[in-house]
Amino acid sequence: MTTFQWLVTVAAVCTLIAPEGRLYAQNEQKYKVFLDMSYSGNTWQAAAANGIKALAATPPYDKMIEFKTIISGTDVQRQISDIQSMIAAGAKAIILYPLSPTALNRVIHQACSKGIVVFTYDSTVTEPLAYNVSNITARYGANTAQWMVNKLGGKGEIIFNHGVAGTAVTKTYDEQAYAIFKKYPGIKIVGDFYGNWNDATSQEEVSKILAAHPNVDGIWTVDGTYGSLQAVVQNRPNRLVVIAGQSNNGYRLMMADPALQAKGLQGISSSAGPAVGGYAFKVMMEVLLSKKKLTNHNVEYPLPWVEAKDIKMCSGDRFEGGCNVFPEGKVPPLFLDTALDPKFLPELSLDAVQTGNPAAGAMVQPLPDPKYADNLPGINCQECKAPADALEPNLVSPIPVAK
Amino acid sequence: MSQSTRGQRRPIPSSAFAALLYGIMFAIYLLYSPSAISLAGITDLLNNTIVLAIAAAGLTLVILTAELDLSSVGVIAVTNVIVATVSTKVPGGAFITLILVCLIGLLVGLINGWLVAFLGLQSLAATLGTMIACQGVALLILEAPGGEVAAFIMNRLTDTVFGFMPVAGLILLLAVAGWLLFRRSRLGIAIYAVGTDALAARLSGLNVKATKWLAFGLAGMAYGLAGYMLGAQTGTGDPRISNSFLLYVFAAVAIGGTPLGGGRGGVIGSVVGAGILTVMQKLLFAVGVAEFYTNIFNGVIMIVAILFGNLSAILSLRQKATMSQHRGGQLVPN
Amino acid sequence: MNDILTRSLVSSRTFKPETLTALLVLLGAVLMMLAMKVLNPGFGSVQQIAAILTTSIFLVVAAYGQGLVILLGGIDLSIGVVMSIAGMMIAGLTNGSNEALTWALPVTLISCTAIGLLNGLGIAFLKIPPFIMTLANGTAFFGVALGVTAGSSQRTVAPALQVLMSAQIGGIPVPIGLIGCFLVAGSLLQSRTTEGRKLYAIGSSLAAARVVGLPIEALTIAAYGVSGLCAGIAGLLLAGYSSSATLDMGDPFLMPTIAAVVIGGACVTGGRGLYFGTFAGAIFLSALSTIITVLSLSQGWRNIIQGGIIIIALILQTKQWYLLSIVNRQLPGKQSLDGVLPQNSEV
Amino acid sequence: MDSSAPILQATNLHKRYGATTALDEVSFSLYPGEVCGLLGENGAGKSTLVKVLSGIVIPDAGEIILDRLPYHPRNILDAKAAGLSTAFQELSLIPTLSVAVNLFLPKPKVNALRLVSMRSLEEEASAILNQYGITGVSPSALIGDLPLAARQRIEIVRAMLQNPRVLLLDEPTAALSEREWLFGLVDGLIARGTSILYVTHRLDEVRRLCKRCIMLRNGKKVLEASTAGMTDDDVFSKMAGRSVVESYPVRESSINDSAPPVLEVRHISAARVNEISFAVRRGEVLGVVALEGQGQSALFKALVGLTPLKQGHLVVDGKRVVIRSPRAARVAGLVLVPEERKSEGIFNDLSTAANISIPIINQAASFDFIRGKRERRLVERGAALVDLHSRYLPPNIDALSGGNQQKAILARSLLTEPKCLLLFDPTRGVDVGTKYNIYRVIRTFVREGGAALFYSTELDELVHLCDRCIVIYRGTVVAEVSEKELSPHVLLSLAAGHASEATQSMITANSRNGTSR
Repeated sequence: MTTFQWLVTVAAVCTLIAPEGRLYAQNEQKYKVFLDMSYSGNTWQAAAANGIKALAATPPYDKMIEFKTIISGTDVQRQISDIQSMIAAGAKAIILYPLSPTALNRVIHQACSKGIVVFTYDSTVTEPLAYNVSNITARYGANTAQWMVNKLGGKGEIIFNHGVAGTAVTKTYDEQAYAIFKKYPGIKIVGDFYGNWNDATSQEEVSKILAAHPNVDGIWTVDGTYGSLQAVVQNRPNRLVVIAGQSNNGYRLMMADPALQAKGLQGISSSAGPAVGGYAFKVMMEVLLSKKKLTNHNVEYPLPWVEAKDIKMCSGDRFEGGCNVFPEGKVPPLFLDTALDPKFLPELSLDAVQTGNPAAGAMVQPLPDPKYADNLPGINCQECKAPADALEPNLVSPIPVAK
Repeated sequence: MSQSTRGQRRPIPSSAFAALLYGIMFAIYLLYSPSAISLAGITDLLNNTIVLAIAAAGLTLVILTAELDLSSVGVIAVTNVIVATVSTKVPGGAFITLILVCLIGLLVGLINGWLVAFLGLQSLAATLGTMIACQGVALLILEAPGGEVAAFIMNRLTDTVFGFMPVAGLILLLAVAGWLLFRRSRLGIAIYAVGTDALAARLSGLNVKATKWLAFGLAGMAYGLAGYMLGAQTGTGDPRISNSFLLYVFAAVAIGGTPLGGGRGGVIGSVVGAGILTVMQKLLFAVGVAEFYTNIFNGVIMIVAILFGNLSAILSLRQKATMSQHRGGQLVPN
Repeated sequence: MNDILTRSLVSSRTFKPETLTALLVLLGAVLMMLAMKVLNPGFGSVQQIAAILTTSIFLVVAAYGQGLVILLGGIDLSIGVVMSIAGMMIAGLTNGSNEALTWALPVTLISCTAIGLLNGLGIAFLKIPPFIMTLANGTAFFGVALGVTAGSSQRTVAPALQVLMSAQIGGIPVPIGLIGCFLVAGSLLQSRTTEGRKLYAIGSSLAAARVVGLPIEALTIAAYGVSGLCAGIAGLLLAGYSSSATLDMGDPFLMPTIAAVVIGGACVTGGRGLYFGTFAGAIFLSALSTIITVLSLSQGWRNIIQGGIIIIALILQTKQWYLLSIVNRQLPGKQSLDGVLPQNSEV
Repeated sequence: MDSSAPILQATNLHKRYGATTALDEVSFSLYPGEVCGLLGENGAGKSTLVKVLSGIVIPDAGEIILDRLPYHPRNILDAKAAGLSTAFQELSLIPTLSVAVNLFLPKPKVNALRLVSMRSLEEEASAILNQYGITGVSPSALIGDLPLAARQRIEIVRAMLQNPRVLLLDEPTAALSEREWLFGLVDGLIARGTSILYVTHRLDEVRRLCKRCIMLRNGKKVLEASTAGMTDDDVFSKMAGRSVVESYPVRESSINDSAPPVLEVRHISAARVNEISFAVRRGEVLGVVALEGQGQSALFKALVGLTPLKQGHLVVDGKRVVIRSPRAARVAGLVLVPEERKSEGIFNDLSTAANISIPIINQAASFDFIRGKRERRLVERGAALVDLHSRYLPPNIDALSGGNQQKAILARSLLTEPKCLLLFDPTRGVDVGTKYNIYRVIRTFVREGGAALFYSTELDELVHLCDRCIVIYRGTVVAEVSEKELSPHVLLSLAAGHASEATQSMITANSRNGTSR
C-alpha cells in the first residue's frame, strides 16, 4: 500500500469511531465519577475495585453518577496523565489508589482547585485538599508486633516479611514493628525479606529462611500471610508458628483449625482490608452530595482485628450474625474476608466483591460519622506532627520486658 | 537517518513514519478532546512525555552502538531521590543538583560502558546488574517516597516561558537540536560506525571500546537528566521506578525506528516514539477506552506502531530493488 | 596425561565451552551454600537444600522457553503474564476439583502455548521485533485476563496440583524429581533432536539458515510456542505450590529468566547456550536470593549485593575464556589445525 | 634518504592464537620506493602480518623498526602516526556512512564548534575522488549503496590519502575489475618514494608491480626472492608446499543428451533478472560469465527461491517445478553454494560436522533424536567426497581456513544428493590447493550424473572447467559460448557487452583472434 492509501484507511477508521466518542457529551446532569486504580492484578486491588464498582452501581447512586474505571498501571507518570485527563473530561469526583504519597500532589491540587472531590483509599497523599481514607494510621505494625511478642512470651526467633520496598506503608509499619521487637532482647529477627505483598513470593522466601533457620517461632507479615504460613506447614508440618497478618479466608480457616492450633499455630488476622475502598467511596459520595462535611482530610478506617477465638463460620453469602469466614471451597484461600464489612458496607455481597456487580435489592445505606486519623508527616500531611506515641500499640497492652 | 540528503535519493527515515503516526494519533485525540489544543493541555502532554523521551534518547545512543542498556530505571531512581533530598538543602540547589545528577548518571553509564566495552560482558546482563544495584542505592538514600524538590525545579521546569513555550517543549527542542549537532560530531559519527560494523570501525582507526564507553556514559547522563525531570514533574523522590517504565523506554526507541541491531535510527525517532506512547494513554482515555481494555489496546497499538514503521523498510526495499545490485564478482583474465 | 585431558576438553563435541561455564556457575551456587553453612551452622540438611531447590523449579522451567527463544536471538517478555494466566486458568477451570484437571490441564497448557505461538507468528511473519511483539502481546493478554477474572482468581486450585508440589516419592520431593526430569528432557530436546540442532543453526546465522532451507518461520513460531508452554507449566506449578493464583504472581519471574539464561553462558544474539547452563543459572539465582534473604540487610543493600554478584559472575565468565585458551596453549604444535584462527582473536 | 637502508624492518615476528602459530619467526625488510609482494595461500599468515604491522594485532615476540625507530603500534592510529597505512582486504568502510565521511575516518575535519561540516567534507572528498580518478561516485552516497568495486577503490584511496611512507595493500584487487587504475596509482607512489607491501595471491600482479617478493606458508617465511626468473610452477609449489604442480582436472565430456536436461530455465524474470532461459544438461558444467553487477547474483538467488520469480518457470528433469524457497529448491534437487561464505554459508557457532549435516540431519535421527554414530558416518561420507580431513570435523567451523570452510559447504551440498549444483564463485578467497580440489569435486559430481551451474570471477576457471558458458549482461543472457570457443578473450569481450548483438560468427572470429588453448 502506498502512504496515501494508508492515510485514507486511517482517516476512514477515524470517521468510523468518531461518533462514539461523544460519550461524555450526554448525561450532563449526572455526576462524572472516576476510579483510578494503579495496580491491577492482585487479589487486594481487585476486591477493593470490585467493591467500589458494585457500590457505584447500587441504587440510588447508579442513577446519579456516571462511573468509569481507569487502570493506570504502576508508572506514576501515567497516573498523573490519567488524572489530568479526568480533570479535562469534567470529573466531579475522583477516587484513586495513589502510587506515591507526594508525587501526585500537584495534579490532585489542580483537580481540587477546580472543585473536584478527590479521595484516596488505603494509600494516602499529603495534599491537604484531598481526602485520605485509610488505616495506615491505625498502628498495624505496633499492634501486631506487640501481639506476637505477647504470644511468644517475649522471646523467640522470628521472620520479618516486609511489604514492598520503597513504599510509605512498608516504611511506616516496619518502623513500628521494629520498635516493638527491639524492646524485647529475647526476640531475634533471623531473616527478613520483601514479600511484595505476594503470597507466592512470600512462600518461597519463608521456605528458604526455614532451611537456614529451622527453629523459627514466629512470622510477622503485612500481606503474603497465607503463603508464609503455607511454607511453614509444608516444611515443618509438626511445629507451627505465631503469625500476624492478613485476612485471607484460607488463613483464617487455618487459624481457627484446632488441629493446627495444637501444633502451635497462633494467628492474628488484621491488616488493611479491601473494604476501605468501598468505605472511601461511600464517604466521597456523601461529601459530593453535600450530605456530610469533613472537618479533617484524614479519615481512619478501623483496623480489622480478628483472633482465632473470634472466627465464626458463615453459612450464606454475607457476614451476618457476626460470622467472618467462609467455608473452604466457597471462596479461594486467598479471598480477603476484609473485602466485606457488615458494619459500614452492608450493601456488598460476596458476589459483589468478586464480580463488581451490585447485590440484588441493595440500597446504599448512610454512614455514621467518620473517625478522623492521626497525622503522619510525609504520609498524610506535609507540615504536621505525628502523635508522640505513634510507635506504641493501642489495641494490645505490652507485656513487661524480661530481664 | 541518512548522513546526507544530497546525492542519491534516500529511503524515508522511519522516524518520519513515527512522526506521521504521532500526528494521526494526536489528531484523533483532538477530535475527542478539543481542549487538549490549549496551552495548558499541550504543556501537560509535554510534561508527561519528557521523562520518557529523555530516557529513550539516552537509550538510543547505546542501541546505536549495537548494545542494550537496562540501567535507565536504576539511574532514574537514584537521581530522582537525589533531586528530592539535595535540591532544597543547598543554595542554588536547582543548578547544583542538575550538575550532580548528570555526574551520577555519567558515572553509572561509564561503569556500564567499562563492563561492556572493556571487560567484554554482555550488555543486557551487565546493565541488569547495575540496574538492580542502582535501585538499591536509591533505596538507601530514600527509604520511601518523599523528600522535597526545590520549588524552582518543580514550578519553572513544568511551566511555560515567553508565554507560549512549555519548558518541557523547549528542553525537548534543545535535546533534538543537540542531537542534530552531536550527529555531526566525531563521536556521533563514530557511534553510527561502531554500531554498523565494529570490525570495520576498528580497522578505520576508530576506538570501538572508547566509543561504546562514551555512548554508555552519555546515555547515563540522559537518564540522570530524566530522573531530574521526573523530580520536577512529581515534586518528590521515589526510590521505585516501575519496570513497566523500562519497557516503555525500549518501546519508545523501537517505535521511533531504531532497530536493536544498531547503526540505524536516531534520537529524534525515539523522542517521537515516547510521544506516541504518551499520547496513546491520552487517546485511549479520550476515546473512552477504560479498565482492562486499556491494556489490550496498549498492546495492539504498540504492534500497529511497529508495523507502521516497517512501512519505511518496505518502501526502501522497493527502492533498493530498482537501484543497482551491490554485490558481484568481477572478471579477471589470466 | 595432561594432553589427553586437554585434548578431550577442546575437541570433544560434547564438551563445549558452555558446559564449563555452566559447571562454574553451579560451583558458584555451591560456594554460596557453603557460605550459608558458615553463617549458620544449623544449615545444610538434605531437607533444607531440597526446600531451596524446590523454590527454583519455576525459574528452571520458565527459563527453558526463554533459553530457546534467546538461542534464536529473540527474547520473550510475556513469560510473567503467561505464568499468571496459567495459574488463573487452572484455578478457574478446576475450581478445586481434581476430576476437572483431566481437561483443564490440557486446555490451560494449550492456551498458554497459543499465546506463545501468537508471539511467534508476529515475529516470523509480520517481522515485528521480538522485544515489542512479546511485550505488546503480554500486555494485551494481561488485559484480557483482567477482563475475564477481574484481577484475581475467585476459585481454588485443584488439590492434586497442591499435593504434587508438596509430596515426596521415596524420600525425594516431587518437585526435585520434576526438576531432574525437566533438565534431562529439556537438554535432550535442545541438544539432541534435529529441531534443536536447527534452532542452533538459525540462531547462529539466519542468512545461512535461509540458504540451506531450514524451516525458519516454523521453528521460530515453535520456539515461542514452547516458551509459552513452559511458562504455562511454570504457572501451573506455582499455582499448585502456593495453592492460589493471582494475576501478578508471574511478574517476579520475568527478569530472572533472562538473567538465568545469560548467566548460564548463552549469547543474547543467539546460536550459543545450553539448557544445562540455563539450569545452572537458575540454581545460582535461587542460591543468591537465599543467601541475600538470610543476610538480613536493608533492601538497598540486598539490591546492591545482588546486582554486584550478577556482574561478578559475568566477569568471571569472561575470564573463563582465558582459562580455556591457556588450556588450548598446552596442545602440542602439530595438533594445531592449519589456518586455524579464532575469528574474534584475529581481528 | 639513504636508499639502501630499509624503511621497515621486522625481525622474528611471532604470533600464536591458542594452538595455532600464525606467524613463526618472520623477518623481512622493506626498502624505500619499492613494491614488495607478499604471497601465500589463505591462512598462511599474510593477513596476520598485515594486522601486526597495522597495529591491529600485537605480536607475541619480535621487533619492528620503522624509519630507524622502534615501532610498536598498539592500534591503527599509532601506525598512521608513524607513517604506515593500510587498505584492508575486509574493507574497513562503514556501510551506513557516506563516502566523504568514510574517506576521512577516523578523524574527519571539524570546525570551530568541533562539528563535522558535511558540505566542506563532501567538497574535499569530491576533489580527492577526482584526483584519484574515481568517477561516478557521489561523495554523499552511502558506502552501502555502492558496488563492491567502488568500495574497494575508496578503501585504497583512503589508505593513500595519508601520504604514508609505508603502504600496505591487502589483496587490493579482490573486487576490482580495472586493475590498471590501481597499478597507475602504485607507480605514482613509488615515484614519490613510498614503500608498498603488496599482498596478493595473483602472480601476474606480482610480476607487474614487484621487483621482489616474500612468501609465507603456515606462518613461516619460505621464500624471499626477486620476481625475475620465477616460474609459476615454482611459486605454486612453494606456496602449497607440494612438489607436484596441481592442474585442472581433465575435462572428459560426460554430457548425457539422451535424458532431459537436469535444469531448464524458461523465460524467468525477477528483480535484476530479465527473461533468462537456458538449460543445464546431465553431466554438464554450465559456466556463467558476467562482469560484476549484471544480475548473476539475483539469478542464482531466484533459482533457489531466495527472491521471488516475477515470471517464467523452472523444469527439473523434465518436470515443471514451483520453487518458492530454498527448501523447495532442495526438494527439487537444486542446491546453492552461496556467494558470501561468512554470512550465508557457514553457521559459525556450530562444529564443522554439524555444518555439514544440517540439511539432512533428519536422516541421522530416529524418532527425531540425533544418533551420534549415524551422523558421524554421514558427515564422514560427505567429508570424503571433498577430501576434508576428519580432524577438521569436531571443532567450530570458524576455526577453519576459508578453503576448508568452503569444502565443508560443498560436502553439505553434495550430501543432499542434488541434481544440479548452483555454485556462485566457490573459489573466491580459497587457497590454490583447495581450488583444484574443488574443481575435481565438481567434475566428479557431473561425471557421476549430476549437473552444475558455475559462476566465477576468474575467467581461467570458467575456460578450463566448463563445458559451455552463457554470458549475462544487464540481467539477460546475451551469448552462449560452446566448449570449443571458450577463451578468456571471447568471454571478456562478450561480458563487457561489446558483442551484445553478437552473432555466432563474431564469437568465432573473436575466439580465433584470442589465445584459445
